[in-house]
Amino acid sequence: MSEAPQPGGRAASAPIMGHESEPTLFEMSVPHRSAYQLRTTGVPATPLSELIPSDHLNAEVVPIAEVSERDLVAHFTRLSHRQFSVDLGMYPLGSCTMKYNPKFCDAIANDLGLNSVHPGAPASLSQGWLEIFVTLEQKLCAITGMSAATLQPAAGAAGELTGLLLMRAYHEANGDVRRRVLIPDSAHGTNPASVTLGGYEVTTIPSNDRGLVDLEKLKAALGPDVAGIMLTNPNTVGLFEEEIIEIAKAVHDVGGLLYYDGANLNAILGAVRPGDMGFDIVHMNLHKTFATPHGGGGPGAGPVAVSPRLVEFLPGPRAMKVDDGSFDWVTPPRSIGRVHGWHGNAVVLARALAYIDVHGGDGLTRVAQHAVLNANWLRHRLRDILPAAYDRVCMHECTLTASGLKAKFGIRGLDVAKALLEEGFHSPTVYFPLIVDEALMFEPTETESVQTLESLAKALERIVERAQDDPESLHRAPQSTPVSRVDEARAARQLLATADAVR
Amino acid sequence: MSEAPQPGGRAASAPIMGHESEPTLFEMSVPHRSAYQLRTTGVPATPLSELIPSDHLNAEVVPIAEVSERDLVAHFTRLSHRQFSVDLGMYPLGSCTMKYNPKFCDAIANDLGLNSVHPGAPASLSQGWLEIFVTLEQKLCAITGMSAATLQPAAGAAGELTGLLLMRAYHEANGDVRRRVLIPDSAHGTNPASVTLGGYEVTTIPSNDRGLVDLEKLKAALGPDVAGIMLTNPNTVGLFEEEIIEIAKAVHDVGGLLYYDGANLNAILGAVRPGDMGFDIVHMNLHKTFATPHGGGGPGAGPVAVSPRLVEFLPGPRAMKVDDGSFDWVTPPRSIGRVHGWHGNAVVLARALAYIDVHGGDGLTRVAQHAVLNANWLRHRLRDILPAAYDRVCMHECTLTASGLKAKFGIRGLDVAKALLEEGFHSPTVYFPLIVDEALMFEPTETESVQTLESLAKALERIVERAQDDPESLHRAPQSTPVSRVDEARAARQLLATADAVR
Amino acid sequence: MADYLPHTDEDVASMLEFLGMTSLDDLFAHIPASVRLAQGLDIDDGLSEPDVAAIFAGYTAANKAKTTAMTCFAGGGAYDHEVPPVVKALASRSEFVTAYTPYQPEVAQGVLQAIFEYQTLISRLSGLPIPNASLYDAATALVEALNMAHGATGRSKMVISSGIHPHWREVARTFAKGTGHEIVEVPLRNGVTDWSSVDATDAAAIVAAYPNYLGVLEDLSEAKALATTNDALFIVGADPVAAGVLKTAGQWGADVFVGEGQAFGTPLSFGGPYLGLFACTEAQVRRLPGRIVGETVDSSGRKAFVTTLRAREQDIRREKATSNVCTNQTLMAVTAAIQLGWLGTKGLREVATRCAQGAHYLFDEVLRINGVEAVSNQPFFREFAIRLPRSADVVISAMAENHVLAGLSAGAMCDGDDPSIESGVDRVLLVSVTERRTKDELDEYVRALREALQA
Amino acid sequence: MADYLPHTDEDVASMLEFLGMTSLDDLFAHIPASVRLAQGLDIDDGLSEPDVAAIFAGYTAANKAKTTAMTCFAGGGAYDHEVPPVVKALASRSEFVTAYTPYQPEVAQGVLQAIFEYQTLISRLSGLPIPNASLYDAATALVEALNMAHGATGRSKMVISSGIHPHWREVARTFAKGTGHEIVEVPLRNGVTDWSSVDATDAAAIVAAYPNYLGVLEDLSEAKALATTNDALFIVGADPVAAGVLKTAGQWGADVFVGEGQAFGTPLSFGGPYLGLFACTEAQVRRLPGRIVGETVDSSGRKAFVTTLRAREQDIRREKATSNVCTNQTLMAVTAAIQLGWLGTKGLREVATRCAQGAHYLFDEVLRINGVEAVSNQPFFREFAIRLPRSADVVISAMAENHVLAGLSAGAMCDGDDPSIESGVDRVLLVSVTERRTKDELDEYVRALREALQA
Ligand SMILES: Cc1ncc(COP(=O)(O)O)c(C=O)c1O
Ligand SMILES: Cc1ncc(COP(=O)(O)O)c(C=O)c1O
Repeated sequence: MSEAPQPGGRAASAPIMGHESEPTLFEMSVPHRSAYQLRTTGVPATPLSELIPSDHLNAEVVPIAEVSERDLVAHFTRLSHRQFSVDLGMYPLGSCTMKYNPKFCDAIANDLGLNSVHPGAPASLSQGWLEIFVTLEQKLCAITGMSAATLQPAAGAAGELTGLLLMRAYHEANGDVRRRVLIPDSAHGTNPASVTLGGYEVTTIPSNDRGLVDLEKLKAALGPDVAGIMLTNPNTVGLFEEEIIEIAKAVHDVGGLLYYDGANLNAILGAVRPGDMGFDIVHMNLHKTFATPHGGGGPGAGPVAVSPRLVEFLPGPRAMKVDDGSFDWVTPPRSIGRVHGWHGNAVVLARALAYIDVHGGDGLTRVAQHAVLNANWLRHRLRDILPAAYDRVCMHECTLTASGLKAKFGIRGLDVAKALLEEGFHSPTVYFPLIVDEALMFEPTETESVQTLESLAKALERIVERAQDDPESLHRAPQSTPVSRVDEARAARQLLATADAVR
Repeated sequence: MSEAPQPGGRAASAPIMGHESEPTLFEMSVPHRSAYQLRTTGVPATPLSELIPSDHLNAEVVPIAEVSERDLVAHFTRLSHRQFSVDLGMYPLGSCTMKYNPKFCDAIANDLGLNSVHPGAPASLSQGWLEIFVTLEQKLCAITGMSAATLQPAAGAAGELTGLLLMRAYHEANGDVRRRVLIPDSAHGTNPASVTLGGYEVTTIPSNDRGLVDLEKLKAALGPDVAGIMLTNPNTVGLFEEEIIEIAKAVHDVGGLLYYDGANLNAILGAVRPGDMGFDIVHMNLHKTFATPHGGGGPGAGPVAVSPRLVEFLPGPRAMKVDDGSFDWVTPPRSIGRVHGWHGNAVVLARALAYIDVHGGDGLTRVAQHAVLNANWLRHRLRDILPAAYDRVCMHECTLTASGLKAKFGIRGLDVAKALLEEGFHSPTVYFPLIVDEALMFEPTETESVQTLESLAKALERIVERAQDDPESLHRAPQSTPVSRVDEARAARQLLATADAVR
Repeated sequence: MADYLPHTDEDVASMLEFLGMTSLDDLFAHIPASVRLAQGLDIDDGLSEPDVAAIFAGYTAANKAKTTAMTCFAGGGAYDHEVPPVVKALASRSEFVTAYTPYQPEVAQGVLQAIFEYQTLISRLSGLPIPNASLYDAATALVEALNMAHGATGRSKMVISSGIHPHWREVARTFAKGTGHEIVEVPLRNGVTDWSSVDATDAAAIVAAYPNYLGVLEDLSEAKALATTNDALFIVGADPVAAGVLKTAGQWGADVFVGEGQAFGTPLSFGGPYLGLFACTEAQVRRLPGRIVGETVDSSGRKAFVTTLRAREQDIRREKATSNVCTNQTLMAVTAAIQLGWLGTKGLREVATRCAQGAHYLFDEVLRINGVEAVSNQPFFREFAIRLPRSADVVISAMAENHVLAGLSAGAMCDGDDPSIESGVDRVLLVSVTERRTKDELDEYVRALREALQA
Repeated sequence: MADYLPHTDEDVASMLEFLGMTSLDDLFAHIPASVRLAQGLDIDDGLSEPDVAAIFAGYTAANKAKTTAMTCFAGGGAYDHEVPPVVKALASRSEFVTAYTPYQPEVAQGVLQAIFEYQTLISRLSGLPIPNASLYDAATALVEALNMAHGATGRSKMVISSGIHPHWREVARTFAKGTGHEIVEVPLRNGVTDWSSVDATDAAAIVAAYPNYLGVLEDLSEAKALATTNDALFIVGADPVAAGVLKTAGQWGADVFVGEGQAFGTPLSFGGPYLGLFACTEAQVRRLPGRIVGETVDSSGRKAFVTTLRAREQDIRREKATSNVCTNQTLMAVTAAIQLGWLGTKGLREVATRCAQGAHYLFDEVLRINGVEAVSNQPFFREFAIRLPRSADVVISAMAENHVLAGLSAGAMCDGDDPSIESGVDRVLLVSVTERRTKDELDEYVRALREALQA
């Protein structure tokens, strides 16, 4: 049925009808066609040439795309039909906490009383926003066991770097120069990358055979030049660092600080708080734990909460309740300065507060309990076909391994992941963490029902049967998707990053 | 990959992933699961048994469905991926005017300032709504050349019946009893059905070989017992009744009235007005001409506009501007009474007004011009593979015939329609009007680009090639859709209208 | 110039050339010149969307009764229920909104299955096995039911309790002019239908309301008996929310159920689009008005849904069709399925219960105000009628000053006297309470009413 | 108790049983008791959605500056542009909103193609061939550009015009503490960067703004020359809307373009989520921060899109990655592609032109008020700075009484003195005009300003 992409296009590109590629906006474009409508302003339409010197004006017209509103709608609606999403089905992507995001929070985000406020409006004219910030900060501190927080970081990685700069400011304030930050080998890539940008060197701590930080090796790596350690607990394998108290003591003993990577916070809400474990700095991924939909890659928010000794260094300005009971912007005395152009991803912050308010302390505790219950149920349900890398009680996610399938049938974790797409489920996280061979990391989250988990398990059983009966078909999977396996090597070999790149 | 429907379900039911059936809400239901959240009211929670006598209380619990919000969202999102729509692609369904509906009109419809008003609120508290009604009525009259209108009918058919009751009231007021209403054999089914409900007998007027009302046969059918005639012009074949003036005169000469079925109004906006053609009563399908999305079958709105002599009979109450400049409800002196429980499909009416305001008189005229241009371009483009039933200039739609394909390859219009689904286009209207053999009625509407029309033409060319090379494949079409041809006979043989029907 | 037309001038020129024409007018050349519109439409030129939005801002500002500005106690078949963001989000999916009637089931399973689920829910709430895919609204659904009764009995006498909403009865009278049905309206005494006062011989239908429009819960046994003895169809117009806790139409012995489905996810919308609910017994299936979706299989045996029993419908049966309905209210039916899915078994019961609790609390409170009396001493569900010492219209206007929409004036609804109300119709106020009303709002109502009566 | 958890008590019990456990606590038993949270979270119990909505209604009421209540003349990288319903409807499609980063391209072609289209548009607007898939915001995009310059040159001296938004400069200073970069801020004279005042030897980057944050259009040739002679990277922070009519960063010779993309379909949102724009030359592609989508084919040769050059990124390169960014602002990038598709070639020019026309009209009018003077006599685009006879903060508060958000106070933005403003920073007001402002609104601004200055 295929033919050259047509300007105007056809729904054949939507999977409901077939599997053709959708033309790009530019292929659909026709000179002089337009969709925009602007209000009548009555402002004198003085020619630009009379307002701006010609040496600033662009001699050429920058081509955008020229499509009708109808074609614009058809194009993006068809593209949306070529996209999997949480709203379509289970998305058990480990470490990403792809829970269902309440539509109620969307309604909050779309409220003009919030999202039509200019960020430069004085505090007196944006009291509602400042109160949201102050309230959220207080609740995030209650959840993490910290005493204050900055809401500016736009994502987890931004939070990490902010945290490392706080670490640096703290040590420098003590006239104390330190060189290294410790990171377990199971850590997420943003951790080491942030360490470098924070001006520190990475020392990698190996995991032990239980998938946890090797305490002895950790102690061996410690010294007066260690600024701190970055950990996530539960760690990226989904296991709780049971020796956390010893780890904290050891790091603190050499004057180092503990940084908590909050990507896995969903596992411990109401059960244990980073502050109580001895952490000094905590970032949270609001887009994971507190239900901001991931938007195909963002936006998120990565607030950073700290223990008392770090509060004075927090980025500024911070929204605070002042004496007269109103809210105002205050910059901490020894602030490291702004880490965002304005106040952070404000609307994401408002969503998170709404989510926290609906759940309350009791609901958040249930969130963690059910998330952990689901992960363990799935781990146990799958034990015979996809064993866990470390077979014991896990937290909110379980890291399974396809190494057996690889050995027996030459089926790799990637093949299982792709075949799962045909079964109507998104793939788990594959090949992460790096310490597990053929890792398949499943994070069901608390919003999936046991019936859906059972359905996932059945799908995996069918895939394992295929591994025995017809391994070839798995290497070819997926076939029922809008496109089959894509040629990643070719994409990297000849970069075509725009429609204008020479082909 | 198929398995018994799972409560919880899987995205495999969404065409993006495959072609499995989606479980019903009831198959997904699990006892005690719930999604609803209600506000805290503080109202005393007196047991129902103390408020309402037990003989009124239902001893049994009526089962609805018990699903989580997450499963509710996944279910209906997956269902939406099993549904074609205008927003996905071209929908050239003749007689239905499936044009693109501006999202701006959705925004109007969703405005709480309009849709949160109770219909029983006094006029003094709903002046905005009354002004919308008065303004819309005036503009619809300007478009149709009539002097007043009722906005109550909820759809075209309701408008037809309302119009016939007006016809009846008019004749009765003249102490004049009439029995018959004339209808061309090409008329839409709602016309004769409405005539019966209006208490009249149908006399069918055959079309001539030009696809138009046979004037001589019409005259022969006329008599003093004829209450009137129902016509749509252009007619359902998409052709303009060129002898309309003679027809009008002949009907008026016997004291009959002319009813205009406005389903095809899109063709003549700004070009010719029913009033100027001699029509006395006009219904409009706002959901066709004035861009209310069809909602999978409704809602619509079918206002009825009339000439001066019928105004006093219009349904009441009508919104009117009164002396003090405010708006109030007024019931015409000899009103036939209400035809809707409240004021009609108010929000649909507001959409239509917004659509008319954006286009204006100039824009509406272009709408008709481009709709007619598109239909003629398509007719001409396809002439070699699917000839027009009547090969001359058509209006907003063209009726083609697959009789040639049937004769040569045994391919029926239905086969072509189904194959078109695989090509990413919705089917045209098939087997209507009844007077054309193997009718394929295409109405492109003005919002489709010529590139999309060309793309449709290419798809039809491919289908005609298949008719020659592999006719069997066409009888099996469509295959790439969520389901293939459905067994309609079986559905009718054993009616399963609910999930509870015994299977 | 603002519009949504894709064609550029170049497109138009080349398309005309393809047709061998030189101007767009050529396309209309075959229309008799004498009827052509010479000077164009007498409507202003188009405005841009933001300009039109500004005009509409004026309309919305003038709608003082919007619930964002007033607390709503008006009912009468239109209720201010909670519609959560999740229901709005799902019901506004453009695949549901911009699809046509599911004529091609292969690409319409989404709408078809949603309707099938809706039908199942309406069947359960009505207690009757054969639902349809929706009608315009409750009033027109009643008319279809009367037509069904005529078809079933061959008779034309329709005996209707005046407990049926006055507007529905008026609509029935309007359409009776075409069908020639005789509409007999049975008076209420103390808010209850006085069936003894009518002669039901040769009746095609006995029509009762549950609850009736004054809110009263009548015992329908007598009406059912009347239907049985005269072998007329028993038609019950019921509040579908009541079905969450009260007896269903089917349990009362109804042959046909009609009702207003607005309560299930559709905003007040100034009266439309709403949702006409309809369900009947197996015996009447061939006379069912409008569309019905049935389950079947596709050519490869997969479960599939399709509109069925099409032979009843206007496009096939033409003048002999069971009804003329074509476009219905599918989107509202889909919305109802979503809203009911959100409420679930427990939520619907909870909503119904809270409506009753709020209404009874308010009823007790307002009766404490002197001069205010109950129109009926009979049991009620979510709505009640009170007689005031002064005109209901005046009281409504006065209470509006306090941002309370006090209810509906019976006088305005019936315009003038009506067999449903023995006397002083203009002083009768219909008050309705939903699950959204807080105790503070109810207490404020009482305060505002007191004030309005003192003034 | 309100939440979104599906499990019933029965589910939980049977799942625990399957695990051989008796309580949910057993799942946490391996956590050292000494750190377990004994008494639960110190946060109130959950409320229902409508209850929380009521709390938020209080917040929105307290936001006096919302554009629904005030006319917005504030800019500084955040603009009140038209966002039509069609863009909102498409950008809120749940497939775009609830998808994760496109790690599985076979089921992520929707987001991938939308990003590819976004990248194409940013490349055209920047005049540079290599865009990325978005960064957090303009300020952090600038930091990534500085890091790229360090990588490209091995040097650490960053020479930045103080025409760059004060917040962006502050963010650059913050992150420089980690990277050890030396930030040299070049003062403005009469609103124009005084490049002659700095020593740019050993500079890794020369950073210029176009227009600068005071609205002034500087001739960037001198900055470009400075970059060339010191073979530093030339980084231009530009207003992407300006690119609709003015020279692009590429045309000025930039190696890197950074900018704020909020103007393309994202509401003011109190500052976030916004959209960090980034594009560079081919020479820098291996140092590109963040994700980039490339076109390729699938196993059956169909066109397909995929994230590529992954070897630069943190998950693979870890401590040697070009950046630590992972989650970015994809949804805003998709929104920008939709908004730009709606504007089209002509619409973007029209918006840019109208902004300039409105700004120049208002500029001329306010200068008529005595005591009001221009901070610079140089050409400007859509925004300008004026010096008032009294405190800008006071004037902003006064004009707010007339529902006008007068602009941004330079004093507040820079908090205190800044090399961008020679004197009286606290009396400097930055005023911005978009295509949404009508002449009446501009005239009302002038009236309100006069009043504020008289008072
Ligand atoms: C363990 C871990 N740490 C850090 C991050 C980075 O967070 P973000 O993507 O919000 O920058 C992630 C995100 O995937 C993560 O899983
Ligand atoms: C020619 C014609 N007349 C009447 C109607 C009936 O209009 P409605 O479906 O709005 O009742 C239609 C709708 O398809 C039609 O095409």
